[in-house]
Amino acid sequence: MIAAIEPTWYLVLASVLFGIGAFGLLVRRNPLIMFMCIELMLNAANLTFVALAVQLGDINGQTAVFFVLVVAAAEVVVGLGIIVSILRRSPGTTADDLAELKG
Amino acid sequence: MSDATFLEYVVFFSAAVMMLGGAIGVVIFKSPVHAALSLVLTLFGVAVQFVALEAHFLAAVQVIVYAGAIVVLFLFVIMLLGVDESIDLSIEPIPIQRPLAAVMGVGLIGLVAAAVVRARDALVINPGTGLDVAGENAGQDANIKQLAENLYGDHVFAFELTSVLLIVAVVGTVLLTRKWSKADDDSVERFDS
Amino acid sequence: MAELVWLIPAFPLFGFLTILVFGRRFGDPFAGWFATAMVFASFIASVGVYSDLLGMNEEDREHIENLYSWVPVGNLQIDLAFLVDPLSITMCLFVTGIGGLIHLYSIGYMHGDDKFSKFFLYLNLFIFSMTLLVLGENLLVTFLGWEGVGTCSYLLIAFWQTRESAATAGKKAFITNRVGDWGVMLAMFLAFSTVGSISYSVLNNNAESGLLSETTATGIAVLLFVGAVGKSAQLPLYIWLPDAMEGPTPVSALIHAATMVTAGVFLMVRINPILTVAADWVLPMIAWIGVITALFAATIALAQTDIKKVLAYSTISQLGYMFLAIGSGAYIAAIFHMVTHAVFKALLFLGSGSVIHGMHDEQDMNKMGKLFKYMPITASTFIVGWLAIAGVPPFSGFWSKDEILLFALGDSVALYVIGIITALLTALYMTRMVIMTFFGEAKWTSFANEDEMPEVSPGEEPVETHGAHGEFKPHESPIIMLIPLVVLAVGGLLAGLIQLPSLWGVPDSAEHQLEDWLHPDVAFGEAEIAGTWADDHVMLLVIIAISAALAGILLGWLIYQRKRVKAWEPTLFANGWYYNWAVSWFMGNPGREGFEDVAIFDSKVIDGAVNGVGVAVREVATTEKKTQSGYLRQYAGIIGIGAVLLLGWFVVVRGIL
Amino acid sequence: MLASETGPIAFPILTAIVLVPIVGALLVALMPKSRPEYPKMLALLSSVGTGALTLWLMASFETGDAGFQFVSKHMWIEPWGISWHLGVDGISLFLVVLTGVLFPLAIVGIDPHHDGKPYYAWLLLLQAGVLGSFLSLDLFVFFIFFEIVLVPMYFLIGGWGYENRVYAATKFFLYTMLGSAFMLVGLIATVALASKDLGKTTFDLVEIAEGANFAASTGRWLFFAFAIAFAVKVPIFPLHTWLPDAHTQAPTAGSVVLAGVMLKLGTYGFLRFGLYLFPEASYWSRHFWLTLAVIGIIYGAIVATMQMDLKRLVAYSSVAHMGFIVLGIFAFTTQSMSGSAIQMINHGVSTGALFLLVGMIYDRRKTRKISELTGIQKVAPIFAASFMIVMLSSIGVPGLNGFVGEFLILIGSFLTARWWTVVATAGVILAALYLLWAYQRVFHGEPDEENKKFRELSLKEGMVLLPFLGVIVFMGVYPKPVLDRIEPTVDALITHVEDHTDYVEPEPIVQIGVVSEHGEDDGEEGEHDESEDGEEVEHEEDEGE
Repeated sequence: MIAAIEPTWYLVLASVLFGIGAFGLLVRRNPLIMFMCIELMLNAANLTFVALAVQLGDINGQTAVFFVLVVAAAEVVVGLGIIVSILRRSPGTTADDLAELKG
Repeated sequence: MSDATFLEYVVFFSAAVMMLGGAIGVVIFKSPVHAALSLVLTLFGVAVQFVALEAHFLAAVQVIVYAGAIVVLFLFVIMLLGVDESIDLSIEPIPIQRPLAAVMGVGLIGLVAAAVVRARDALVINPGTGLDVAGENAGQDANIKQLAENLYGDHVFAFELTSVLLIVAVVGTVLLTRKWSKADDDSVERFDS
Repeated sequence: MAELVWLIPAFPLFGFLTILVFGRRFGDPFAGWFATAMVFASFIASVGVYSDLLGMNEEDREHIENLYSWVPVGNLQIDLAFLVDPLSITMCLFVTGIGGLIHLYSIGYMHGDDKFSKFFLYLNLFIFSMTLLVLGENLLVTFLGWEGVGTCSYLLIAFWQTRESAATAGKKAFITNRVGDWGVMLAMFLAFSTVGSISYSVLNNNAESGLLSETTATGIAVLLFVGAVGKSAQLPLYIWLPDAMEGPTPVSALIHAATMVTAGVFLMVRINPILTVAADWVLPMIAWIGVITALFAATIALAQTDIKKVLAYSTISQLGYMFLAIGSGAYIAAIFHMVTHAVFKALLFLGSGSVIHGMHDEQDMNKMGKLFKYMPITASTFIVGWLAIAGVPPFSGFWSKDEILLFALGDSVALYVIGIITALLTALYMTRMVIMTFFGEAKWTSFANEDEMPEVSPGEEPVETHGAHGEFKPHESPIIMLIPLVVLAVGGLLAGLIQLPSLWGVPDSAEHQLEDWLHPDVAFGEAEIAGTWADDHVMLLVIIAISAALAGILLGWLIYQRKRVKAWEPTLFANGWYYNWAVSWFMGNPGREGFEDVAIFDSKVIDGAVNGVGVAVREVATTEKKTQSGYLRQYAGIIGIGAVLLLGWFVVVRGIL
Repeated sequence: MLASETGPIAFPILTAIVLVPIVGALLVALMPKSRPEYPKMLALLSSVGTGALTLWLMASFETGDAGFQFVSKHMWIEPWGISWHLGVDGISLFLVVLTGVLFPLAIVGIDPHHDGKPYYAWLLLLQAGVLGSFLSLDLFVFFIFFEIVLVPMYFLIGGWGYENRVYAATKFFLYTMLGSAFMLVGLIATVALASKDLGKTTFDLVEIAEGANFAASTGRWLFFAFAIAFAVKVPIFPLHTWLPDAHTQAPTAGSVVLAGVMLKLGTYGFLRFGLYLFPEASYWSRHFWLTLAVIGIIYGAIVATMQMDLKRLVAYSSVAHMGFIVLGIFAFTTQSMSGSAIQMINHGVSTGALFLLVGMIYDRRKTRKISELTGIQKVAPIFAASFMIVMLSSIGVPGLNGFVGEFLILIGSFLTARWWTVVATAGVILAALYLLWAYQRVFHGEPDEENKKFRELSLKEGMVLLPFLGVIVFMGVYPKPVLDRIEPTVDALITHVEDHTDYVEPEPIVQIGVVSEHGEDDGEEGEHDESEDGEEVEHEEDEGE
């Protein structure tokens, strides 16, 4: 018997975390911080996975979190690489400055 | 399903406060370093919730990978490029972006929360019966074993693919961030133009 | 022999093809001789068929010669077939006979032209088409010839194509004729849709046996008459014929006087049973259009100064007589006048050609005069033609015109009176022409140098060239041009013999030869004249006709030779009642503007709509493109709002989850 | 129009006809760039081969058989019932032959201004597409070929055209694509709805046409979906404005092919996929089409009169002529539809030749403006004579091919659509007006300095024009062999329409009178034929000089 706290609590908590992350993604211009906001949203998702894995008694939920972790790591690596090469070219670039990529 | 003990509530809420406080910090701190540190706070909060949910392995990985590796990576990059605090947060160049973001954030939270609360009864099925939990009829590492079996059994192919993904990511990043020689630079210039 | 009728068109076709291939090698004058030989061979074939028919009983004188199935679809079965009967053979005889003479004449007339062989190429094609026209067993074969002669007419009018006026005249002739062709085509369609055939024998038999309803007959008759009006240059479609004089003179003689323009008359005679069955306003309409055209054209001819224009209007006027005859039910008289007119009008045209030739391409009668002295043979033959057309007995024109007027009186007094007035005018303008050309004072010496003959040869080289210009004397034409003149003059004198009226002094066996010959063809439609007031007073009518002719001649003599009476030539007449001008103005101004408006409508409205759609798409895209700002955060925001709306839809509106 | 499964010969000739140009196009595309003369030879070889096959097809075609012959049917995509189904009948036979013959002439007659290799490859692919469209008896296969045609034409106009080529090519492509989009929807709907009646999904034209029974309202919607595609292709007023641009800007070979065969895809489509699939809807909407056709005849002629550009003039004359064909189709009589079928060929020959001649004028003078040309007849009489013959054929002078078709169309239409025909016949007057006026301005008169240098027809050009002139005269003088092959199919098609509607073809009753006998006098017939053939041959010799 685990998790006496109702899963609803976890889910609401995760949604709040996700909302904050999404809001941050939209308002911050520093690409690094936008990345961090994405991490927040990923964590919110992870929390739901784990909470529901317990609730539904399915280990696959936890496995999914594992994969999310791996993909997040890869994503951060590549993303930071891109950011590094952009910022090295022109320091102080914001996400809005990248609008020129639309061509 | 037994009712939650007081201690459990304490753990849940303090972890929740950690998480949300950290998250808000990420959004509002001007300095990326402060934001990264706030992120660590959130990640620890999540790890605590994992522990509370008996997902010990994931909690450990959360701390090691996220807090240990990813955030450190962020900090490396920040240090590498210098702490940039030049962006003025009070200015928003894109019109109606902030109200839009607020509406979206509130809308998401409100609607998801509403949906979750409404679906509350449907969720309470049979909690935890499918999961091996430490202490009752198994060893301390029951969760890890079960996860491992699942990972290397059902999802072994996807698991192998993640290794490929990681290698590709590493190699790609190395290529991306490499300093190009003069001749190569020309070719890059050509693509740019 | 009747089954060899295909030889009649085959000879000129062979001539056409041979000249097409070897024309340039034949050269001048052999190509002309060859073409002439082909037409005379065709004439001989016609004579052969004619004698064959003569040897048969009257009721057997009809033979259908099927060559092959031409347009067979379903129950529309059209053969390339020839109808041999007295009418078609009569036509063949005079078409090939006069055609041959004009070919012969052309050898002399066209001598030295650098398109000599091409001229005979077209002439042979014309004779081929004309024989197809008259021999056709059904409307379509006739139409084949009908369009063929129209095309040849176009080619020959525009023969000297470097002249702007010639090219325009050719085009005008073709297009005006096409208006008539519209009627002929619709007549064919109507015939097929009601009778199921466009063969003359079927149509005429139906009409004769009363199976053809009056409405249908009226429709077919009127539509074919529209075609006839175009081809035979009647009001209101006559305007092409005066312009057609831009062609070489032999062409005017052959096509625009003797043969092609009579095709409309021929067609009317060919379908006379249908005309008879048609509503009772059809024939009077034809008669009135004919007689008004006759009078109208005669007035115009009074004031023309171009020698060929006078003859052109005279042709229109005489064709009007033929339609008057048809409208009065006098089909035989129509054919009779067609034959005599073909002879004397060909004679007049060839004579005028000889004059023009002798005057070094001068056509203006104001610059002629006293030519009798210089070209006696031309002048003598021309005088025969003059007397014939003026209606002086015993020349041929008298007999045929008199016969028409007799029937016209049988029909209506008004027609007769206008006919007589026209006869008087005819005599008058022809006298004027003869005097201005051959008698009076010589007005040409002052125009003898090259500078003052401008309008005829605007190009660098003279188009009709036969030697140097400069000081010249009018001269008689070469013998090869005179032979046809003499032959035709004899014809103009004697052609009346084929249809002498029952008058005092005429032997019975010589009376009404043509009528007896053509009787099977026109028996159904021919008006009955015997017993009417007109028939009883033939002698009186003859006297009236003769006095009209003589009065005209006398008047002309007084005006132009003795100058006793002042010439009355109002500009209204000289300009053809401004009809041609009005049509040209209409076509050139409102007509052309209308066409232009349609073209502008096409490019602006219809194509504009198409391009408008393209422009609209581009406009919308340009506007919408701005939403693609490139701001990552904006995109994310829009995605987020989308997600919220979607969630809202499910949670709030649908209430599920 | 039932498919007869066995042809007189076992060799899959239709498949070969479609495949030879495709293979030719591939081989041309694979040619090395270093040998610029090879592509032309190869293209010529391939197109002559195709032409020979089509002539063989014509020779072995069985006269009097209304159904599809030489049928070749192989299942291709089983679950959807799509099969490689080819067949030829009286309506398509001569279109196939025309396509087979026109292309080699276009390849011989006109050299591209640059880049021969892709030019020939596209041309061959175009030929394959057109042939495939005419031969397909499967809706899906037909649609593929119908669409394939656009691609090479787009590149031919855009790549080898004149000053405004990109605009014209884009307009052409988008306009016809728009129509095809409707057809694709209609086609899929047809198959889906027909599968209820047939109990299986099939794209087979014959099975659907014979088996399916659409409700009137459904059938009309489907018919109009098809009809829009065909109406754009024909083109029927007011969907015609792509044509003048495409014609004017296309290279000469493109114009020849466009006018010669591609426009016929539209009218052929109406016959094969409009009337055959949806007889009820076709008959129901006939007045609509008749009216548009007549407007097109008059309107096209009027607009043609006012054109300053020779090619645009000929293009608008096509609008008028195609109007006649549509008139004939929707008059639903044996004569009018046979007339339409034969007029498709005649228009292809006449207008193809006209475009060829205009192309030659452009090559010599580098202008198509009527006002800049004058007096050409004086310097180039043979050229002018050839133009004259072709022009007279286009005007519809009897004895030449243009007349036979127009006459049959009009006489047939008069039975069922009297007043439309009366107006349409007036179009004949206008045809003379615009062509003769243009002829006068271009050929008559005294040549100026520029035009004095106009080169006379060369031997090669003469040899290319010869077949055109030969056909023009032959079809005008002796159209019977062609009509005999067309008529049974047309009859069957009308019977098909009669079966599905309350329409009864009006039969003019032949009343009493001497009905001339047919098929006799063989000896004379033969003799006359020879003389007519002779006319043709001698024409040719003259032109060749």
